[in-house]
Amino acid sequence: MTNPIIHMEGIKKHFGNVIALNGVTFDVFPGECHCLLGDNGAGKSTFIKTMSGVHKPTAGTINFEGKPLSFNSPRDAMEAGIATVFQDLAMIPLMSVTRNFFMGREPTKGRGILKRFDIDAANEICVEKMRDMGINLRAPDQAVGTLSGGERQTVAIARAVHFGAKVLILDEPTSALGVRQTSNVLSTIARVREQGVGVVFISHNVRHAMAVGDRFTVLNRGQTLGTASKGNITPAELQDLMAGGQELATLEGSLGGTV
Amino acid sequence: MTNPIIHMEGIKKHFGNVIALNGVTFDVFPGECHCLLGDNGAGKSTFIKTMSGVHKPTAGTINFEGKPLSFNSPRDAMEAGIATVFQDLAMIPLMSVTRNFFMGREPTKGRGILKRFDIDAANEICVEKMRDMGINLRAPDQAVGTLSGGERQTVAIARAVHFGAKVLILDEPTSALGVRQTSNVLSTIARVREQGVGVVFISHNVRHAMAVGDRFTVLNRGQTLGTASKGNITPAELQDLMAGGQELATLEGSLGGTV
Amino acid sequence: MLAKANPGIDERIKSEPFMTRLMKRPELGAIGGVILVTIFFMITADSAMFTLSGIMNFMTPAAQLGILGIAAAMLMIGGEFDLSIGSMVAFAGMIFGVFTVNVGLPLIFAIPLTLAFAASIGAVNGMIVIRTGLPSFIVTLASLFILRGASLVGLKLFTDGSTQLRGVRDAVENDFLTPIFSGEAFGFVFRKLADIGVLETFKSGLPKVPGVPVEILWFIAFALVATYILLRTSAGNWIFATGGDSNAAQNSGVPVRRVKISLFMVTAMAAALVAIITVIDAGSTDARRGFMKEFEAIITAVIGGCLLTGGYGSAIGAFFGAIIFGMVTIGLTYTDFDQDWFQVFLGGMLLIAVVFNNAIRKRVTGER
Amino acid sequence: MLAKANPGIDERIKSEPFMTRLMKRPELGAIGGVILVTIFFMITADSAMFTLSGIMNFMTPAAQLGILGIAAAMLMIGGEFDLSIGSMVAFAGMIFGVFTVNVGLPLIFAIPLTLAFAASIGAVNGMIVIRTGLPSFIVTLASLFILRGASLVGLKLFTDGSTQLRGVRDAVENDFLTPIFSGEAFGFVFRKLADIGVLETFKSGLPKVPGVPVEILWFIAFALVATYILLRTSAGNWIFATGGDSNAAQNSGVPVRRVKISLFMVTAMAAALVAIITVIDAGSTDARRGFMKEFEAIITAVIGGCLLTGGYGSAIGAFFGAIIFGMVTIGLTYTDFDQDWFQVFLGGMLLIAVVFNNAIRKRVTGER
Amino acid sequence: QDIIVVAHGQANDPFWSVVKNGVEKAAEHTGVSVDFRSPETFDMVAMSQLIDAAVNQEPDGLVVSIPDADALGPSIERAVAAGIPVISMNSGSDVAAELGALLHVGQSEYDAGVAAGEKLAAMGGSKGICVNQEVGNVSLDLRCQGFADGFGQEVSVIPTQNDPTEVQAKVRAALEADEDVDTVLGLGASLVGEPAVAAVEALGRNDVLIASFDLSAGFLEAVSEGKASFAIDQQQFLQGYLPVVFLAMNAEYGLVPGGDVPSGPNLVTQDAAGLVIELSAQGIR
Ligand SMILES: Nc1ncnc2c1ncn2[C@@H]1O[C@H](COP(=O)(O)OP(=O)(O)OP(=O)(O)O)[C@@H](O)[C@H]1O
Ligand SMILES: Nc1ncnc2c1ncn2[C@@H]1O[C@H](COP(=O)(O)OP(=O)(O)OP(=O)(O)O)[C@@H](O)[C@H]1O
Ligand SMILES: [Mg+2]
Ligand SMILES: [Mg+2]
Repeated sequence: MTNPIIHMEGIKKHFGNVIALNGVTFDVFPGECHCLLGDNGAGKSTFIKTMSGVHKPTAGTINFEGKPLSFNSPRDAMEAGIATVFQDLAMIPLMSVTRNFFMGREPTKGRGILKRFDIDAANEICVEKMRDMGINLRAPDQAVGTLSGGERQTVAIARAVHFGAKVLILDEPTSALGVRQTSNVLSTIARVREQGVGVVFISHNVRHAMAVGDRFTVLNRGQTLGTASKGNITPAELQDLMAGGQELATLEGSLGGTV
Repeated sequence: MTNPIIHMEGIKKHFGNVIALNGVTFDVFPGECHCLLGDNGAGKSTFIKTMSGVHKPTAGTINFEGKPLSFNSPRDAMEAGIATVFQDLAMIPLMSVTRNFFMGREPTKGRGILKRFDIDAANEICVEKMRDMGINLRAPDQAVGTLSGGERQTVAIARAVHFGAKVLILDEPTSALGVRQTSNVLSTIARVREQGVGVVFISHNVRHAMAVGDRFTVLNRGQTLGTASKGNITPAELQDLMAGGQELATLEGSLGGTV
Repeated sequence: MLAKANPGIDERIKSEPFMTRLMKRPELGAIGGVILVTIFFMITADSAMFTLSGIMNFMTPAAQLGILGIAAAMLMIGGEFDLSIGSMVAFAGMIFGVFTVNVGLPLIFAIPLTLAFAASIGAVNGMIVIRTGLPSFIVTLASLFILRGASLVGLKLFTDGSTQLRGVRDAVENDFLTPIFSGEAFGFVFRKLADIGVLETFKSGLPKVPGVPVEILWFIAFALVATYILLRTSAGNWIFATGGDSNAAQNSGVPVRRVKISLFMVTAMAAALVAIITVIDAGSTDARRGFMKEFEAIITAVIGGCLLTGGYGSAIGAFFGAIIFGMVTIGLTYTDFDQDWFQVFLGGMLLIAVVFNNAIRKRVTGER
Repeated sequence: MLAKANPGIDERIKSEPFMTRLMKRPELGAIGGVILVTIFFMITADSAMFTLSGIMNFMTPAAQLGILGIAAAMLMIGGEFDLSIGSMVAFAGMIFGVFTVNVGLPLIFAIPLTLAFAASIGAVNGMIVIRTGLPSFIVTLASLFILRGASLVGLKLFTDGSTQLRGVRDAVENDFLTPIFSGEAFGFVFRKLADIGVLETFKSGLPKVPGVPVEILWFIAFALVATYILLRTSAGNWIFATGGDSNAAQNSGVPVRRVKISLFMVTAMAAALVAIITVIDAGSTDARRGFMKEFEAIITAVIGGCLLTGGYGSAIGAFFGAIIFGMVTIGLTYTDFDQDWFQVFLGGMLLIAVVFNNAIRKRVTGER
Repeated sequence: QDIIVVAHGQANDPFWSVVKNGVEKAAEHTGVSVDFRSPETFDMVAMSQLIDAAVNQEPDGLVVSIPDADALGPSIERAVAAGIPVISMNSGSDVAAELGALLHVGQSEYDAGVAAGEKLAAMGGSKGICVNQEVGNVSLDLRCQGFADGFGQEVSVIPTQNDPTEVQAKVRAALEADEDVDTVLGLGASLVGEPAVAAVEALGRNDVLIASFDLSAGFLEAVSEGKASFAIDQQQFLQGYLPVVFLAMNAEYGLVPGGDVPSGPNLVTQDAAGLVIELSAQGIR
């Protein structure tokens, strides 16, 4: 295997007196999909936020392409080629779909003081990328705030895929998606992975994780429970780990093996 | 069968020039779980918002316990015994978990001008109900804005279950939940249904729907595709309907039958 | 049951000293500013400032401002502004003057009527905000102008052309309610203390400080009641919810409209209370009363930690905010600084006090 | 490719008349108010108001206010306030007066220096807001006091004790840049038109309107540039994003700090521009220049449809907002209403104009 | 006939409301129609625009106050150029003729300040404060300057806002901070004079001289009771009344007085105060 794109070692993160991460080690190689799994509140979102420059870790080191690096802002991380779909999506409800899509990285035309936002091109790209994900936008200038939950999530994913040059981080990207959109997203992950992009995929759905993941790291209460490669672990084992080893409530109807 | 608690007939809803619902008919009986399924943007959230008094339908009638009724505000609907988990959760990030839990329906002690919010009792109930759902709160006075996505969703569900007297509406309640929490929510649905509460359950997960649903109504582009009872439909058929009859992207890895 | 509510120790929580926990409360942040400002004036100002009489002297305007500021803070927590507070002071003062002087009503009728009048105007403000969906900023701005203009027109009407209405003190002098709304309270205590030599006296033997100005008591009482309402009642929960996200609050069953209208009414009544107190004290009212007070009230609330976007803040914060503001405005007169620099100092001190509050709060709560 | 961007007809969209689509734009809502106010004054005011010279007369204050209002609108869209705009007008005026009169610099140096000075103060405001995380309301409030005080102190210093600095007109009279910043433009056109009898003249034969006051041209130019920036450039997108949710914007890679600081600088420079124009026009400056202008600028932006919470609004809206405000304040003097009622009318007209804007917008966009 | 008055003080300012009452009385007496206008705050730029607006209406006469000749000059000259007769009042006596005004009715603020200062010095004042409720308003600044010059002893300016409670607290603070201060001059009777009297009373000092510009019934009562020394009256009713009458005469018969009319200063002391109270309460003095 080549060297990891990102290697994070012993990451700790405290919020005031709350300990959200207590020493997590994690890496992503190019062309692999590394799944980050764990119970609610395990610290997954906090962890990927330190990876994408939103939080500064309280302790621990980050190596990006072999060099120690500390991102001062998400913009730095983005410029290094890391694109993220945050769990809260990081969208501005009052702005149009296109403007959200290109927020921070607008395509321009003209030059000098006439350099301007190329709205037409942007609209076109945006509609197209959304259609690729299975959403037919009524109009690219619709405000994001009036989109349905799944439509909104799709915008965030399409945006990240469009800009994710080296690493693509997806925090529960399929949570609000319909079946069609979900399968599109999963196949998109498979596609970008083949192009050599490293993917970090967070999910609570064991089936989704097993479908696209190459390695699986499970967090529990701010700490790593361990990492397993595909084939070394069964869905049922993985599910047990994700639930923190605790018993699942039994259902009179049958949920089959995996939730 | 008894009479439906809510019967909605020919509901239309327009936003300016956007047609979100174009004549939807739907009912819920006491003690049943009626699943509302459909693609992203199909109009599910819009529909249940007209049911819970947030939107006024552009056209159509609502019968509640046999009488035509029109809710002027969500408070009216709540007082009639309808509790809702909205897709956006309707939480105030800056307020504590307990205050969010009881927002609008605070337990009080004392009387006259000394009637006051009984914080201690509220904290206790809140921590307990959250634990029932599988979340151990650090402290009930933590701000909801600092909770993880799944923790936050659990607050909304626990709240609705606590106050849902006759009808419980859940708009994608398990989208951000871990496996343990999900199975708790599903078993909770099964439990309240047995107590005679009518449940409206929206999900994109066919397995979850099949596990607790008694009837399934599928929406597509603002219209009803039809209603089926449990046993009359296979998961694969249901999934096809939910995707709007369109092809699913194929994955090189295997997603098995159902996403 | 109790064991359940305190589910033992969670390894994911660091223990936290008591002081830290205390300082996290938004209402206590503003105390830092008060202490800082006090130290500053201890060093620079004439010692007269911190004698009993000096303290009463800067607390009186602080109290009047604070009553408005606490109301403004509650309204801001509820997500709205009221720019008509200052004009309302003038308008309610005019109404009150007319009731007492021109109509000759006793206070027992004049005061409730004035408050009711003010409350109804507040309700109209609130109703317009809710009906039209316009920002309260612009709606109450219109009220600012309208009430200010109406005070002028009204005063001229009721005084045959003057902008000052006089004779209120004479009209209410013997009313049994007057001592509650004007002058000093606890006078007998202070006389007693002066007799036994604890308090400084004039040559006549009367104490230099005849008592606690009633507005200070109103101020403290209002701060306590407002804090109680905000933190300990359902109404308080609704106010925070409404300001935090009125849509989410509405969807969770909070009667958002009722909350907002009530808050506008409370704000208007607070303005009317200040009007009543100052009009009885001064014995007169004029068309310029309360000028710019809406602005100062909002400043007070913001110094006290309220967010302009709503949903966050405290009444106790506004309480200390008013004291900071009062101390800085009056305090500089006690110093030797060239008074031309007054506004520079006022701005500088405000900034330092607020930055200091904030720094303390950040230090103790950790980064966000 | 084009077919893809317009994916044919969607059965879930009703067709929408062109007018409706037009009216949905926030910038066009404010036009409704302008039309309403115009009709009102057509009926009630002296016919002189809508002669050419009458229009120039109310457009001049509208333009000065509008330059501030557009800057304030941009800043509000970016999620911040600047309460020091008015004081900045006084302070920049003082600086400019000192440069031209005391130092004797020609405008080619004095103007850039004044603008740079203002911009650096704006940058300091922005930096404090970002560093401390305090609301800009309180930070710029401190600047309001500090700059206002500094203007007073500075004026006294540079004029040996007066609060008025005079002689600017004499100092810049012959400067080649003066016509760009003061007086009327296109004078020759107007003289021509007067000669051929198209324009009314005074008895002396000079046209009643000697040209278009330059501030009106600056106003229009600034509105166009601001609109272009907001709607057609990356910077504009960043401004909306920053104001809409600065956290989300930051996480999406928008350089939020840079955007905010730039906006504070633009606002300060707009205030300096107004200061330069009015100081050259008036020939003097004093310590009360620009008093309350921060307030009026925010009003202008809000009338024009900006949200106080940020992320929504337009420069063209503020443009019309300024015209509404200018028309109402000056227009009332053309009517027969008693001056005592002025404020009542001002408030009433503002409310009606804004309610009307809003009603139109709601009608055409359907309920939210 | 139409006459327009443009003043720099607002209609709700007690001082200017008396001017406005004078204007209205004159309108009533002469039968002309008069409009009184003023900017929202002390704002020279806005005021010059109001004058321009008035000129556009081509009235038969224009009355203006001129607190800043530089800023208002061009607008006034434009009025004169348009053939509108202009009379200035209140402030601007030194520049009125230059700008083309027919005459000036008023008092020099500076001279009034000097008169007050001299009188207070003569009454035994040794260290004074000048309480200014609107710092930066040039005419008020001039009053303080005149006071300082006429008083001849140390004078410091206390800036305050428009709130009687605050003024009272500040006067009290100034007196407490420096026991040597024995003279208080207020620049407005109801806003500063009355609270100053209350502050001195609360301190129990009877050696403090209090005087104030302009009149208010409350302050006059204090003067007549001996709690305050005097009020400086510039009889501003006349500043509103006379120019309107003059312009009406001018429009009808072409009659106009040959020179400036001084309307003050007139010091109202203890013996005169009682007589003035009623008139003051009616907004005439
Ligand atoms: N700003 C903050 N202040 C205090 N506590 C925080 C903050 N952010 C997160 N936490 C806490 O840290 C823990 C980890 O949160 P995080 O969002 O990383 O969980 P997660 O693994 O993403 O969970 P989920 O699957 O529910 O999204 C949670 O218990 C949360 O309450
Ligand atoms: N306020 C609004 N204004 C305009 N269009 C709206 C508004 N609210 C919803 N819509 C549109 O109506 C359609 C239905 O939205 P809705 O939220 O009901 O979908 P949904 O079925 O809940 O989808 P999801 O599964 O993604 O949550 C969407 O296409 C959305 O864009
Ligand atoms: Mg998460
Ligand atoms: Mg939905």
